Order: sequence, then C-alpha cells, then structure tokens
Amino acid sequence: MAAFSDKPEVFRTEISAFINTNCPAVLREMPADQREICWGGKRWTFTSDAQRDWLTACAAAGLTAPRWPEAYGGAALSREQEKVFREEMARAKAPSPLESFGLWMLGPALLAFGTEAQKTHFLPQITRGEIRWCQGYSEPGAGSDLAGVQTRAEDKGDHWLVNGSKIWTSYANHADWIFALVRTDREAPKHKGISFMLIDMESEGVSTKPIKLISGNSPFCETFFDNVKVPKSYGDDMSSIVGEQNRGWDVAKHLLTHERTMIGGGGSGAASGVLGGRSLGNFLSSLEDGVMADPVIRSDVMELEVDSLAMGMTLERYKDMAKTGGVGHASAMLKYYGTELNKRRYELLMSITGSEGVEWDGPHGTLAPEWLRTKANSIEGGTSEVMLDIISKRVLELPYK
Amino acid sequence: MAAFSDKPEVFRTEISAFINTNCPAVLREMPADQREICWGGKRWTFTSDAQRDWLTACAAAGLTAPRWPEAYGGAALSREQEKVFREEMARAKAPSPLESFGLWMLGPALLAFGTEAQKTHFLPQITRGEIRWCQGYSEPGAGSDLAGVQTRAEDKGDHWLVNGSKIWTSYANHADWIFALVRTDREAPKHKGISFMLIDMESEGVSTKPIKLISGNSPFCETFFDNVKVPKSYGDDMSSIVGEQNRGWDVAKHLLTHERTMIGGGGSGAASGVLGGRSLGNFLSSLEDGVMADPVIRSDVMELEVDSLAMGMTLERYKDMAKTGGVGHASAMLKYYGTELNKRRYELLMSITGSEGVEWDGPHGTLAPEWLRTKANSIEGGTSEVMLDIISKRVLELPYK
Amino acid sequence: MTTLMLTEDETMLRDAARGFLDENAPVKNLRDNRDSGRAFDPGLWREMAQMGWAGVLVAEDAGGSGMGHRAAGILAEEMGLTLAASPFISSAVIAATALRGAATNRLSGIADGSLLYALAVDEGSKHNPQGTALQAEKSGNGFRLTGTKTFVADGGSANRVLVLARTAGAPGEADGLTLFDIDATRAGLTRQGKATVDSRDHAQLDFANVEATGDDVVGEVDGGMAAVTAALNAGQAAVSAELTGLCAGAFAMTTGYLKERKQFDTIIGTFQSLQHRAAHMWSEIEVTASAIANAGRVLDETPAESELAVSIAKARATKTAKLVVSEGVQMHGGIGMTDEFDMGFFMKRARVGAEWLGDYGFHAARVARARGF
Amino acid sequence: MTTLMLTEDETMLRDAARGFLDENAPVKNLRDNRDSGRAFDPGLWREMAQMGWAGVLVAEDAGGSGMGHRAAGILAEEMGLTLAASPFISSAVIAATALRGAATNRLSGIADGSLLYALAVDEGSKHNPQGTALQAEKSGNGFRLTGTKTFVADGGSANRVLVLARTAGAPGEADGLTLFDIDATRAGLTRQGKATVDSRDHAQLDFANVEATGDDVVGEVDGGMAAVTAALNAGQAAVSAELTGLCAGAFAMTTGYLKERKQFDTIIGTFQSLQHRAAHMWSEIEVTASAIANAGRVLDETPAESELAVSIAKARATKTAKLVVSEGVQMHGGIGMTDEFDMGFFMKRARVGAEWLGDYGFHAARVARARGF
Repeated sequence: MAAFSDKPEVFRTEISAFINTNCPAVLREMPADQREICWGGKRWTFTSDAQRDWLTACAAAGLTAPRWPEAYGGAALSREQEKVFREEMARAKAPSPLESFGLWMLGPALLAFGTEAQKTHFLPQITRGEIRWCQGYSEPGAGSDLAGVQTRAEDKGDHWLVNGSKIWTSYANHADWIFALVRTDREAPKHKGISFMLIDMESEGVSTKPIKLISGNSPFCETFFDNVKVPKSYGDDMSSIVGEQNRGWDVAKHLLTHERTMIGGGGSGAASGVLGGRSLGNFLSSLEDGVMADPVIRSDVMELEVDSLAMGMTLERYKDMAKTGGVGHASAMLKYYGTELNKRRYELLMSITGSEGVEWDGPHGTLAPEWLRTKANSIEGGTSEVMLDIISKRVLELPYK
Repeated sequence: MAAFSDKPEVFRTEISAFINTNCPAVLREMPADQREICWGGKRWTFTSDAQRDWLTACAAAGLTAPRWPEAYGGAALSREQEKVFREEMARAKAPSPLESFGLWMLGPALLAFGTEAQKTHFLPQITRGEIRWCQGYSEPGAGSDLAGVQTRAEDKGDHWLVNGSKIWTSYANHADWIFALVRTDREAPKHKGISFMLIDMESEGVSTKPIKLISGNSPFCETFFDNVKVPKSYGDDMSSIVGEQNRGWDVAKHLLTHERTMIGGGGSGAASGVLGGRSLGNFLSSLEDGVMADPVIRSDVMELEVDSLAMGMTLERYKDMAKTGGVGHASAMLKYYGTELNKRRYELLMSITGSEGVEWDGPHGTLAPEWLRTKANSIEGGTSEVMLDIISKRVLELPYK
Repeated sequence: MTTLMLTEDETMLRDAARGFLDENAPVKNLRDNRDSGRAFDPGLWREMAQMGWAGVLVAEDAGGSGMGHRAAGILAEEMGLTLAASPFISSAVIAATALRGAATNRLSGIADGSLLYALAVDEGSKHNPQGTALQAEKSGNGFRLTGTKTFVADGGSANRVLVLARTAGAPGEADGLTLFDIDATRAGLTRQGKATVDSRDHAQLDFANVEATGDDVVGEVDGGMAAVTAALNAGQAAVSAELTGLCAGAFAMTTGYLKERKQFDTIIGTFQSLQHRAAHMWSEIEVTASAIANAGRVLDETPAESELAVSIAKARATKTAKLVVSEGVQMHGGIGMTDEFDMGFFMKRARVGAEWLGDYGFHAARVARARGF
Repeated sequence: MTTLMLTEDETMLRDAARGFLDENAPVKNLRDNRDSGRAFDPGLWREMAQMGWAGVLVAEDAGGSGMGHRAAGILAEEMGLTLAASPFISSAVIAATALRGAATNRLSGIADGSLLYALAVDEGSKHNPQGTALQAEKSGNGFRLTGTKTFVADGGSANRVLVLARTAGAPGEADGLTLFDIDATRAGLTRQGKATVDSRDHAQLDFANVEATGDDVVGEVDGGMAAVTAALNAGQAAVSAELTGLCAGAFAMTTGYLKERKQFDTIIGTFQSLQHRAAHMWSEIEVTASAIANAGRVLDETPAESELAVSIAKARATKTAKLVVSEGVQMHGGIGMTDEFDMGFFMKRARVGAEWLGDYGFHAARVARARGF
C-alpha cells in the first residue's frame, strides 16, 4: 500500500509519478474509443498484460477506490486529493484501471450499511477486481415499481431458500456475485419486508439468460433463482443480508439516489461512445460538407451544445452541493435531464449522419446501437416519469391526491 | 329577400353580381388590416355609410346568415352554395357584413333547441344586426369547470329572480342581450340543474365591468346580476329558457363543440391581425436583412409554416367529416392544435421582429397586444388541458381512474 | 379539388389491404425476414402484384390497375402499419412514375411484379439529387458511367436500376443530369449490401465504366432532373404515407399497452401525464394524416404543383414518426427496449424513413422556398 | 476555479437583497411605475446606491463596493425576482465595466448613483454591434456623430450615453468602431421614448452632428469593439441573471397557485400532467442557474474567456424564461391573462429581456463558434 503525502503540491507530484511509472505506455497511447473497460472478476480475461499490470499496481496502491479507507482496499484520499488524482490521470491519458458495480454500487452500500466484517471481507475483493458484482433489483412485470419485489427468501434456519427472478441485471452472465432485493417477510407492508441480500452466482439454482435489446446487444440478463440456498452467514458478524433484515428498502433507496446522479452525468458530454472523447464540434468537422448548412440541423446542434455545456456546469454545482449538505431528491433532476439530453444528442447524431448513421457497421462505428441504447437511459434506474414525480412531489412539494 | 338560383353556374353569376352591386367599392379597396368588423346592435355606430349599406343589403338578402332558413332571416343556401358565396366574397375582396355571437353561438343553439316562436322572434334580429348578444358561461373562480354554475335563478311564479355573476363575457359592455347558464335547481346534481337563459342586458340589476387584459385591451367583462327579474316568457311559446328547464347543459355542450372548431380555425393561417391576410413569406420579406439568416429563426419559421399548412388541410378534412357523420369529440383536437399553433406563430413573430415587436406602437402595429392576446387562445373555450383530457378519454378511450 | 376524406372506394381499398396485410404480413414477418437475412418475401410480393398493387400507378392498357397516387398512398400507409417490407415504393411508385410514357414492356413488367427497380440517386449521407457527381462520359454513341451511389433502397434485390448521372455541368447544378434505366447485372456495376437498422435492402452501387446506350436514357439527355422529379415527388409522398401508417401502428400498440399495463397497482393509462402525451401524439398524427391525403390528391389532380404538398407531407411524417416511436418506446418501459418486442422495429424503420428521399430539413426548406422565404 | 455554489458571503448578499427588494420593490412597484408613467423610482435607486449596489463593479478606491460580477449577477437575479426596475444593468454593470480604468470621477458618479448611463449600440431590430452605421466623422480635433440608435435601454432617463460609432470601415466590420462617452443633453442629440411592453425606459436616440472630442473617446479610436466587448459581456451576464430571477419569481407564483387553486373540486397541483410540466420547468431553471453562476465566475476569474460562458447563460436564460412565463400564464388560466394579476408583467419583461443584448440565436451561434462549428 503506497502512502501519499497530505501536502497538496507533494501529493500531485507523487501521484503523477505513480501514474507515469505504473501505467504502461501502450494504454496511454491508445485512442479513447478503442480502449476496453476492465471489469474484473473471476472469469475476466485481460485484453493485455498492460491492462493486468495497471490494475495490479492501482489495486496495490488503493487507487481503484481512491476514497475508500485503506483497511478496505482504498487509498483514503481526501476529496481534493481525489480531484487531483483524476486531473493527473486525464493529463497522463491513463485509463481507469477498473470499473464495476462493486465499486459504484455495492461498495457505497456496504460502507454505509455493512458490518465491519462484511466490509473487511467484501470490499478488498472489489478493489482488487477479483469479484465482479451485478445488481438484482427489478423483477419481470414490475417495471418502475421496484418495491414490488416478489422474489422470496424463506427462513430455513441456517439458510434462506430463495425463489424468483430478476430482470435487467446488467451483465449477470459475467458476474460472480449478485446483490439483490428479496422479500423476507411476506406479511409486512410492501416496503417493509424486503432485505438486501448478497448471493454467490455459483450457488446451485442460479441461472441467467441474456436479454437481446433493440440495439442488437445484450447488456442485461434475466436471472433466475430456483430453490437457491443462501447461507444466513458468511462468517462471524457477516450476515448475507446488508443492513437490517426487512429494511433492505432503505439500502436500495440510498443506492438509487447515488445511481441517478451517476446516470445523469452521461448527459453532460462526450465521454464515451461514438464521440470517443471528441467534442461535438470536432465530430461535426469530420462530416461531409453541406450538412451543417441545414438550418434545422444547425440550430438543433447549437441548442444541444448550449444545453450540454450548461448541464456540465450543473453536474459540477450539484457535486459541490452533495459534498456540503447533500442534494436529496433533487438528484432526480440530474437523472431526468441528463438522460433526456443524451437521447437528444443521439437523435441529433443520427440526423447529422443521415444514411450513414443507420448502418450497423457504417463509417460511424457503433453509432446506431449506441443511439438505440440511449433509449433505455430514461427507463433504467427510474424512468423519466418517476423522476418527474419525485421532483414534483418531493422537491416542489406539489400535493398528493 | 333575394332568391338565388339552384343551378350552380347561375348561382355563382347571381351571387357575384349581388356582391359587385351591393358592396361599396370603398369597403373592397380597404386593406384587410384596416377594416373594422361590424358587430351590430342597438348601440352600434357604423364606421361609414358604406358599412351600413352593405349590412342592410346583405341582411335583406339573408346573406348575413347564408345557411339559415329564409323564415329566420337567412338565405337558405346549401353547403355548396355557401362555399361559392365565400369564394366570390373573397374574390371581390368584400368584407363580412356582420359578425356576432348571435350568428356564431346563439343562432345555432336556437336552431337546434329553440321553439318556433323563439326562432321567429330572435333570429331575424340577429341577422339584421339589430341585437348584439354576449355569452355568459364562466363564473369567477370556476375556471374550466363550466358546470360549476353558481348564478342562481329562483322561481318567483311569473319570473325568475337572478343573482350572481359571470366572467369572461366578451364585449358584454356593448351587448344588448346575454345568453347565460343559470342554476334553476340547486338540489339537482351539478350538470342537471342548469338552464340556458336569455336575458335583456337593460334589465334592472344587470351591470358590467370590463376586465383589462395583459394586452392592455378589454375584450371581456365581468357581468353582475343583482336581483334581476327575468320574465318566464317573452310571449306565446317563447320561454326565456332555451331547451328544457334544467337541461341547459345539453345546449351549452352543443355550443362548446361548435366553438372549439371555430377557435381552432384561428391556428391555420394569417386571416387577421398583424399579418392582415398576408402570407408569412410576405411578412418576412418586409423585414430588415439578416434576420432570416439566423438558423434558429429560419428553422422555427419553416417548422411553423409546415405545421400551419398541414393544419389548414386538417381543418378542410374535418369540415368535410363534419358534413358527413360529424367529428364528435375529435373537435377538441382542432381547438388544442389550432390555438397552440397560433401561440407559436405569435411567439415567432415577436422573435422575428426583435426590439421593434416589443413596442406597443411600433412599426408592426398591434403585434404586441395581439401576441399577448393569443395567450388566452389556449384558455378560453376550454383550456388545452381540458382538450387533451377530452381527446385521451373520449377519443382514445384511455381509462378513467 | 376532391375531398381529403377517404371516398368509399378508397375505404374499401384500405380495408382490403389491411385485411390482407394483417394476415399475410404482420410485423412478425419483418422479424422473420431479418432473422433469415432476406429483405422481403418474394411470395408476398407476387400476391401484392396479383392484387394490382405493383401496377397501382401503371395504366390499365399497360397491364396496371391505374389507381393513382392517393391509392398508392393508402397502400403504403397500410404497409407502414405492419412494417410490411416489399419493393412497392421503389418499383411500383418511383420507377412506375419515372417510366410513365416509356416502353410499355417495362411498365407491364413493373405491374406484374417481375421487374424490381431501384432508384440510385444519392451519393452522400443526405438526399441531394443535384449533388450528383457520378459521371456518364460520352463514348461513341453511348455513355460510360463511373462513380458511386449510396443508400440505394432495394438496390441489392433489384433487377433494374434507374441511375441519375452527370452528363454536363458540375455537382450542385440541376442542369446536366441524365437518368439511365439499366440492367442491374450490367458489366462494371457492383452492388454492396449495407446492413441498416430497419433490416431492409439498402445497397451501395459502384459503377466502373458501365456502358449505357441512348436507348437507356429516360427522358432527355442533360434533362435528368425533369425526368426524375415526378418520380421523386411520388416516392416522397409514398414514404410519407408509409411513415404515417407506421405512426398509426406504433401508436395503436402504445395506447393498447397503456390500457392494460399496471404499475403501482394502477393501469398506467390512467396517469394524466401519459394521457396528455398520448392525446398530443394523436393530434400530431391527425394533422400529418391530412398532409398525406393532400399530397396524394395533388399528385393525382395537379401534379405540376405537387412539390409543396409533398414536402409538407414528408416533413410532417418524418417529425411525427420520430415523436411517436420515441414516446412508444418510453411508454413501454423496459420491454420496449427488448428485441423480443416489436416497438423497436418501428423506431428503426422510422429513422431510415426519415432519411430516405430527403430529411425534415430538406423538405422544410423546400416548403419555405415554395412559400416565398 | 471556485465553486458554483453560493459562498457564505454571497448567500448573505442575496438574502439581504431579497429582504430589501421584497419590502421596497415588490412587483406592485412596477405596476405603480407603469401607471404613473415613470420607468423607475429614483428614491429606490438612491437606496440601492447607498447599499453599494450601484458601485458593485467599481473599485473601492473609486468609491465603489468592488464586489464583482458574481455579486452583480446575484443582485440582478434578485431584481428579476420582483421585476424591480432600476438603471442597475445599464449603469452599474455595463457602463462601470466599459469605463474601468477611465476617469475616477465617472466611476465614482456611477457608484454613488448620480450618473445614469445608457449604452447606445444597436440600430436595427436585432442586437448587432458590428452592424453599427452611425457615423463619427472627423472634424477638426474632434468628431461629429450622425445616425440613429434604437432600443437604447434607460436611454430616456440617462444623463450620459455610451455610443458606439463608426470611424472607419463599413457596417458589418468589427474594426473601425469607436466608443464615445457623452453627455445626454449634448446639442444635436434627441431622444424619443418608446412605449415597450415591459413598461421600462427604452428610447431611440437620433444624432445630428453631435460634437465629440478626443476626451470623449473610451479606449482607442477605431478600437471601439475592444472597448465595448467587456461591457457587453458583463451586461449580457447581468440580463441573464435578471431573467433567471424572473423565472424563479414566475415559477414560485405558479407553484403557489398550483397548491391552492381548485378546479372540479380538486387542487390543480394534484394533476399529474401539471406536476410533470412543473418538474420539467424546475429542471430547466436549475440548469440555467448553473450557467448564470458560471458566467459570473468566469467574468470575475478569467474575463478573457468569458464570451462562451456568457453566451451559454444568455441563451439558456432566454429560452428558460420563455418557457416559464408561457407555462405560468397557461397554468393560471383566465386570471393569468388579466392585467390585475402580476404574471403578465413577467411575460412582458421576459420578452424584452430575450432581445436585449442578443437573442437566443445570437448567443447560440456564438457558443457554436467558440466550440468549433
């Protein structure tokens, strides 16, 4: 575990040196749109030795989860230090060493609701990229009604017997473990009988089935639990349930807010996909002449750019607000606006690229499947309609019926 | 009463001759935007002898209400003849001889629900422009809830004693009579105790107060009834109530559909106001250079023009549908789309004219008050929200709660 | 002019077409076509031809049914309703219009469904006939065609190709273009199929010294724009009609879902915000339907004035379809995103239809020009 | 860069301004001003000046409070909230920025509220500084100004005028302009008040051989664009901030109404379609507020880069205000249309603010240029 200095200037020098020393040049020279994200997990096949080495070095230094405590595999950086770390990563063109639902979702849940033993056991597996997690919230037919959990866990003394199915489990077919909402009390009111459970995907009775989307890809699965035995405990002080039994809805709500802010961020710019880090202007300049002379396209592009830049400022402002006092239900706005903006962006990219854009394998690469994929942005993680309900009722306090 | 031929070609010749003979040249040569509408009524002051002569001639020929029966002051024209009449009027640039709520609203109500005596008495007064009517539906505070009528008419044997007030009565301060919804049964369910009553505005206890709008004009009034005695009968078979007592809601509904189609028509083009019959293209060509080079303005104008032309076709199609079988609740679409389109049109005209448009007395005449006036289009005669409710529930048959 | 409502005959035609397509070409067929890698079902096309659809714009004395553009629009609209794939627009509408007055055997071949035409007009990512650069160089008594055409609808399966080539002038000029009618197997012509999101036949056509004779010229040499304009107008109207049918199909699926789907123990169709959005969509569809009917009417009755009417129709149809499929997917939630569900097919076809023969901006600009700004 | 959230000092400034304006300049004052035919209340302005608002951009050694552009934006936003009318933007923001570095007595006159400036820049119906045609002809050691300026905010009540004139080149060129600072009563200058929908002071200024000396030149001769650009940026940011405050004011009025108004025996705020529209509006307002805060930040910290930030702010504010006032009137129904109710004032001011110093298209195009397209 590398220890970094508390002094800002020294820290910047140290972290910059760390990146320069440990991030292989081949990764840093690769164009952003050709990089493959490292998801980790038991079955992960590294795309190169460089990818493996970079993950190993970062994990050893705690930098796959820079703000987590060192005891749990993090680097215990302060907010300011994390910002400097991101800046230096960007400056060095170093890719993220590891992404995962463990880092994004389960980790924050365990940090907030887990026992010491749960944290000590599960978090370092995540930071080292050893275990890949997926999320099991939605159920077939339930749609936006996440609390309508039907998957049930029956108390069998030393274990839970889990039966039911989940849908929209991202990459469940590649995941090692799942964190899932299950109903542990069928008599209690809807929101009161749910628990947040950690389940090994290798358990007997767990199976997955990829869902083919209109984009042609299958980023999601259905996941089935057929008489799955889940131990009540994975060890001392290490229940298979995070937080209190029957209070899993609290954990889920906490994470949903977190997720919304993250998804909303997709609306601000050109981080990924066909734009591959390019600015919109840069993309436009690669098009054939004449397209931008159309006043309809030109005015739409101008409007998108204005709104995207303003959304970027809003994400910055909300991040700062989240640091001091929090943003609460207002995060629903980021999710709503960011995802709708991203849909607009892709509609416009399709319009700009005309008959080339509609090709699955055309000159604009994966534009068409990306465009179709954006349509899910305003559905997953809470639909735009649910976000507007939250804003109107919780933020604006407009009356209920 | 002139009688016109049934033969199409002869009719066209006759009606054209009638217009050429009777419509003074001064009216026909006047620019459309400088013509003043002739509203008629006891207190009407003709703007010129020509205006008076043209009304007199048309009324004598039944042409102020071309499709009404001759017995009631109309010319009994067929649909096809009326169309030819309108075409020849347009060709001769002859203005409408008379407009009024009597012609638009009360007349159709009496024709559908009135007794023979009511029709014989009231309709010719309307066609001759002798009596100016206003409409008394809305009440202060009731908004879209037209059936929430509080103005009450108590049965006092030979007369009704009317107390209450109406709002949004168009030009009530210039009107001679009012047709109003009043509650004649306070025990009955909301929609069942209302009657459609004809009241002389000169009755003791009737008073009006103009409402100043944000446009600076006062096309509407509040109208107060303070112990107004309304005779139960104006003569043999001539009740002061149209249709059955307590069934006034049927009459009102009938007229509302009629009104919606009419208001929706405002969305199709440039019939009146600042465009004064000019096409949008014509108006644009009068602007200073450079405005239309802005892609935002240009694309907005193009979109408006596409939608306006398509709306014109839709009005044509719906008129034809109304002639055969009727359009029913779908008329709500015309009201919704037409008024929203007209608001867009004026927002765009304001944007196009920039700092000149915001002047009350600028180079574009009455543009600013017209713009502000359009904001009422989607409120009066049923709000856009009410129209969308009607479409979703009655036309699309989406479920109620 | 006649009314914009359907006449009795037109209503019968529509009902018959709807009955046939519901039974023989439901959306499932598009899925089957895609999964088996074919752009359309030749058997279905034969049946359509037998019913007179392929000859809808071919005069009766040339073997057609001569029903006219309004009827063609009604058929295209019904095909849009179930996303029925066929060479109808390319052959029966565009080629039949371009070849009106040409050799009867071609027209009767179109009418009986044996000749499958494709129109090769665009060379870039946007519709732009005047931008044609593909050269037709004079060579002896004939021409040699060299260049590339993109986004040629039905270009892979066509057995004949109408190709717009430049015989004079420079790209961007309307003059100096010539329309050729050539066999799709002619030497030097290679066709490269493109996998497009709508799973239909779109191809890139590369011409390398393809020989053409004076007999292959449609209309006048250097007068290709005149020869192709009527065909483009007819095609644009038909694409608009197809898109309007597509709107009706996607909208019906969506309102059907709103009426049955429960969320939070409530039928989602009772949610007022969805009701209002559905009502707004329906209003847009109604207004667009009028523009479609008008385009057909004008093409039949005063074809010289059809450009404005057609562009209003294409602009409206493009925009309305985008709204309806976007709302359709959103209102269906997660299942709308799955390939198993049909809504995605509507969205994909709407996108291709938006670009085919001119996008919203192309047609809106044409409306503006026609209206004096 | 600093955070986009309000600092503690800024929160205090905002709360103090809000308290003062709620008490001393509620919307009713605008109505009173209008009904008595005056553009603003001089007494109110004196109090504003005493609180240091007029000197917000004037350095402390010149008698100002030197709080900077973010603070100016906060004040403008609060003024927008109650539609408080004052010469704040023309004098305290635009003129103070243009004259930064100029004679101290001018700046201290601005700071103490005694000098009321107007910026005379546009000549047509749209903002276009480079389009300036008003001639400043060389005459001896000085100049003679001839031409007409339109839509001069505070032009009727100003006692000094900053006027952009052409000393070289042709209309449309950025070079060859010169900024003059002259007395509003100078011979040959006539001012014609225009009644605008927002009931504020807008005037047309006619210059007929108005004499100016070299001392009257701000910045360099022929370098007027450089002299005026910072002032325009500052003014545009302040107008944007005012519009954002206007949004907040109109929106609060609307949600307040939604919470209390009954229709069909139901509080209309329970109607989901209105809830969703309100939530959407609020989202737009939030996003716009970020752009406003950012414009102030960039003007204070990296003024050379402010054009992009300012144009994002002005474009967003213009569009958001249009949405919020339109929805505000619609959701209020009939009473929103009456002069007796305040919502109309918000709508009217939003329209004027949309045009002042560049409309949506002007600023969106500037964003596009800055972003490379």
